[in-house]
Amino acid sequence: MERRISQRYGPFFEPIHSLEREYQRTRPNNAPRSLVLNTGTVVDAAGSGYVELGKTKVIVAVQGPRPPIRIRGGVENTMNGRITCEVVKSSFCYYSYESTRMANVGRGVSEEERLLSTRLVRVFEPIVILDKYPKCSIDLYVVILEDDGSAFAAMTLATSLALADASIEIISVVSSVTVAISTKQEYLVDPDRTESECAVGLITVSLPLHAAQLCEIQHTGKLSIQVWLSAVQLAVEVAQTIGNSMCQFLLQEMEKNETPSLCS
Amino acid sequence: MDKDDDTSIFVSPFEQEAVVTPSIVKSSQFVAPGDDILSQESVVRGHGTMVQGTRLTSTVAGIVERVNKLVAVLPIRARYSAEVGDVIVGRIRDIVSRRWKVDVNSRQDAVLLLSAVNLPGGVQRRRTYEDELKMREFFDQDDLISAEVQELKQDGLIMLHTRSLKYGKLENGIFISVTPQLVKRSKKHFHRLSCGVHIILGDNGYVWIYVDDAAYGEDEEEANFSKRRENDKSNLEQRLSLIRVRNSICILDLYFLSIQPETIMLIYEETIRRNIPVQHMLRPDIINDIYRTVKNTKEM
Amino acid sequence: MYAVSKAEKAYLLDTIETGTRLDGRQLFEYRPISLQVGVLPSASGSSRLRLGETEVLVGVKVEVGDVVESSNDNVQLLFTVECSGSASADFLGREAESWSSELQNALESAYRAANVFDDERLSLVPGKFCWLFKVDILVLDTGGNMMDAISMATRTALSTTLVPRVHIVQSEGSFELEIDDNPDACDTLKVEKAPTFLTFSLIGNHFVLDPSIQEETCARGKLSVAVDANGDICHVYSFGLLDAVELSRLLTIIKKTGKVLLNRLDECVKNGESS
Amino acid sequence: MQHSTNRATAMFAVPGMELSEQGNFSIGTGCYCLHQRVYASLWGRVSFQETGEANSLRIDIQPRTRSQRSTCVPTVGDEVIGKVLKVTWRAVVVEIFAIQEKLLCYTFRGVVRLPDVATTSSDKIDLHNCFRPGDIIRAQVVSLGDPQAYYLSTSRSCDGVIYAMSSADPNQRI
Repeated sequence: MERRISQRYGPFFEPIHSLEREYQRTRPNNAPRSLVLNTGTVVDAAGSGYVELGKTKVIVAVQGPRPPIRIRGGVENTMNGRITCEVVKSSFCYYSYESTRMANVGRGVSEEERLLSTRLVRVFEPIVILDKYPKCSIDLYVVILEDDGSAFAAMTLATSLALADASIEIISVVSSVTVAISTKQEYLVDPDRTESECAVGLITVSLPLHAAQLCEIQHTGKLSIQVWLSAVQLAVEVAQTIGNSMCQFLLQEMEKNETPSLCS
Repeated sequence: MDKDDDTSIFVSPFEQEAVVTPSIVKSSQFVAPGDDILSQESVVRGHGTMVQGTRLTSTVAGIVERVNKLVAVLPIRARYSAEVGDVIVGRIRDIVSRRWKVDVNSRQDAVLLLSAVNLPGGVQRRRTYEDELKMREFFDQDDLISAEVQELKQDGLIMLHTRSLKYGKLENGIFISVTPQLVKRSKKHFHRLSCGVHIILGDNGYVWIYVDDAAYGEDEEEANFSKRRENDKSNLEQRLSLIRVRNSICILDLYFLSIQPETIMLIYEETIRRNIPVQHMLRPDIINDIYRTVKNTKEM
Repeated sequence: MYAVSKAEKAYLLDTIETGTRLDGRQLFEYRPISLQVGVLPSASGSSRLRLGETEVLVGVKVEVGDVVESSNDNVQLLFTVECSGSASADFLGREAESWSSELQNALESAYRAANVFDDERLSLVPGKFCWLFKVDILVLDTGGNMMDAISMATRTALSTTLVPRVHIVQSEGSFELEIDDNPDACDTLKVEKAPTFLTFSLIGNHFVLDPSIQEETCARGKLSVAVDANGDICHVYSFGLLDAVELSRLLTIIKKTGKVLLNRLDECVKNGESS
Repeated sequence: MQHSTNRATAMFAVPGMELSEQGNFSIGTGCYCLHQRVYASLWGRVSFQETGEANSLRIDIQPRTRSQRSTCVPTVGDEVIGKVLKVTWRAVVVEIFAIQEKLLCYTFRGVVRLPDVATTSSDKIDLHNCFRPGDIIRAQVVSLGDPQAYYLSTSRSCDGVIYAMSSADPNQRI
């Protein structure tokens, strides 16, 4: 990895194929990177979650349910609850030359951030039981501290944790995973940045844990239907294991917290 | 799935005919904006006209109408302009204290006061504070209602009322919006077509196509509602004829033909006669065909 | 925002339950499509497409541009989606931006994945000059399902695009491009590989193809898939809770319908040009 | 889900976890019912309470409270405590900061309108004599109101001003 960093400095990108030749995946194809979960990281927010997927680090804070703060000019007279989202990529979230080109330095909301926030809202709109929060808005603030691939999956996981932490009623925690299909037709679970860039196909699947349903699928790249379906299948399986470990984490947190009070 | 290079769908025949209208205007003629209407002495300027020096010119594209000395131009395609007594179909846009704001396809939203609605059960009493809290239960946002224009205020504000059993919330049907000028003002707006489908032709160009609840001979009781819905579900035939009526009205609107129960049924029966399935009714080639035959059989 | 009352929504759901839609269509049926090509004389290729009430206008401008960032592509595609404020009140202010960036992003990703212009004839000076196709998309009217309308219109506009023949003159290490003097000496683009989108709305428990704006408002989810003529998937985006088992069934439908749709589009353009 | 099967009587729940088959259970806070099964919708402790009827238990989830403040939202019928912000002739604007003794993370805007102040002779009351900005009042939510504010009522006998800054005020309890 160190070599990669030094090599990627410079006025030009190196061609992707040479990158791929040097790159070696150090873990099994179907294993996600080490997962670090935490809740309650942001004290001021109603709830917050922090997720590390390898080097990808995402922090999500939930504010609300609260009366909507009118940012938009038009008065919206809806009685329904709603979710808003703001995604910010930190200016240091890429560790290479790209940071100057792609990261959002002194600009407004970039195109990518806007797309990520619409996607995140769409994932959680059917998940949050909005009927219980009429007239309120639930605001998600996402900061991508470091993006080493699979940032959206990490965002989804962190938002699930944050919503659970904020005691907002949701029908299930949402798990998410990205699967890349390499040029050699290998399925790489939870790819890092290099793998995502070299991949011929990149699928992100988000799913709730309580039923055999999917919240969101995003796929880029050209694949045949059979390959695509089996990749989705794999993604669903991995996402379920990640989701289960997330549940385990939440239960353990709970036990840790509750034990003293039980004794007294 | 159908593709057609035919551009006729973009240009309705009416517009083509309009081109050949001479710009020297005789009585009851089509005028374009800026056309001279007439230079007779002592006329009263009406809507859609303007005095430029000594000439009277039109400000809209439409048909000249004269009532004694009053000269007005009725625009062919415009927003709805209300008159007292009109029956309209409207959509609740907003609820503010003691009144609903209703979208009636007009220049501004109409107003329906809480005191201008029938209370459930038909009791006559002063509207209480509790009624005000329950306004959303009567008509919620986005709900469709039928109502009558009660009053026009000085500034053009339309006041509605639903103080009759035939007006109120619309359920169990399809909504479609057409050019308001195509709906003639008439005594009757609630029609039962010969195919068993009911329609409300709102003067504002909003049309509601529905199955009449009363046709089942039942009271408006909540218990029956679910049962009736079950019945409807199985009644695919009825749904299809509702859709056929909807598509017939679409065709009439597309060709700028007057929308009346007779004309709707003309199209309706023509499509039945030709065995055109409902889903093909809006195909450009078929629309054209139907239009030609219908036009031949009856000058509309 | 398009408004639908609760009663209307209930009726729509019930009707879809019986396998018909409110305009009489079957669940997997497109609305009538009318297509015009060559509507913009100053563009290199253009099309205007009407899908039900949705109407889009697409113009393609061909330019020669410098290669950026050592890519080996012969062609660079630049999509701009403009949602006209007259089409819908949703297109005012920030909403318009998120709409257009979403549509733009999906198109870009699908065309990149499909590798549409992998054509030897389009080669200029590799690593130095490349073709720049600027695709400007204007949404004139929204009647639901903009994605499909836009992708179909884009494909037809590109298929009618004329690319001038260019001679490359090499002199002392630098390249010069000379456009053929004969203005008729143009190549048409090959767009066999270009994908088209097929969009489903999830209403109740049913998927419906090519949703109208009313259906979109009542929907609780969406599935948008870009397929090419071979039936390969180039882009997928879905949201809303959907059953995992439905996916494979839908994909076979998508594959079949996509093929038919693309054939019809090609036919249509061919016939349109001959007449 | 593997985790859900053997945890029908789990102490703690995670959103989406299956709690039990719907049978003799009734749904309390923090759970919902889907396809005849009861699922959790909050992260917290599960409690089973007897409802009094035979063989019937009510499932509740006590949300895990990290801070002192809760993220509830007012619903119709809730008893709320708020601070008077503004008094006009027709209504009192209140900032709700607690629901049923629970402090809230976020304050909500509420309005006590003239007819809701007292059950009797509401048209004779001068609101300025009853409320002052800064007073703390207890009230009941009667309606979700308009998009700007919840509608509150102080007509019950236990409602009204419960704390006022200045003793000189005629703190009439309505």
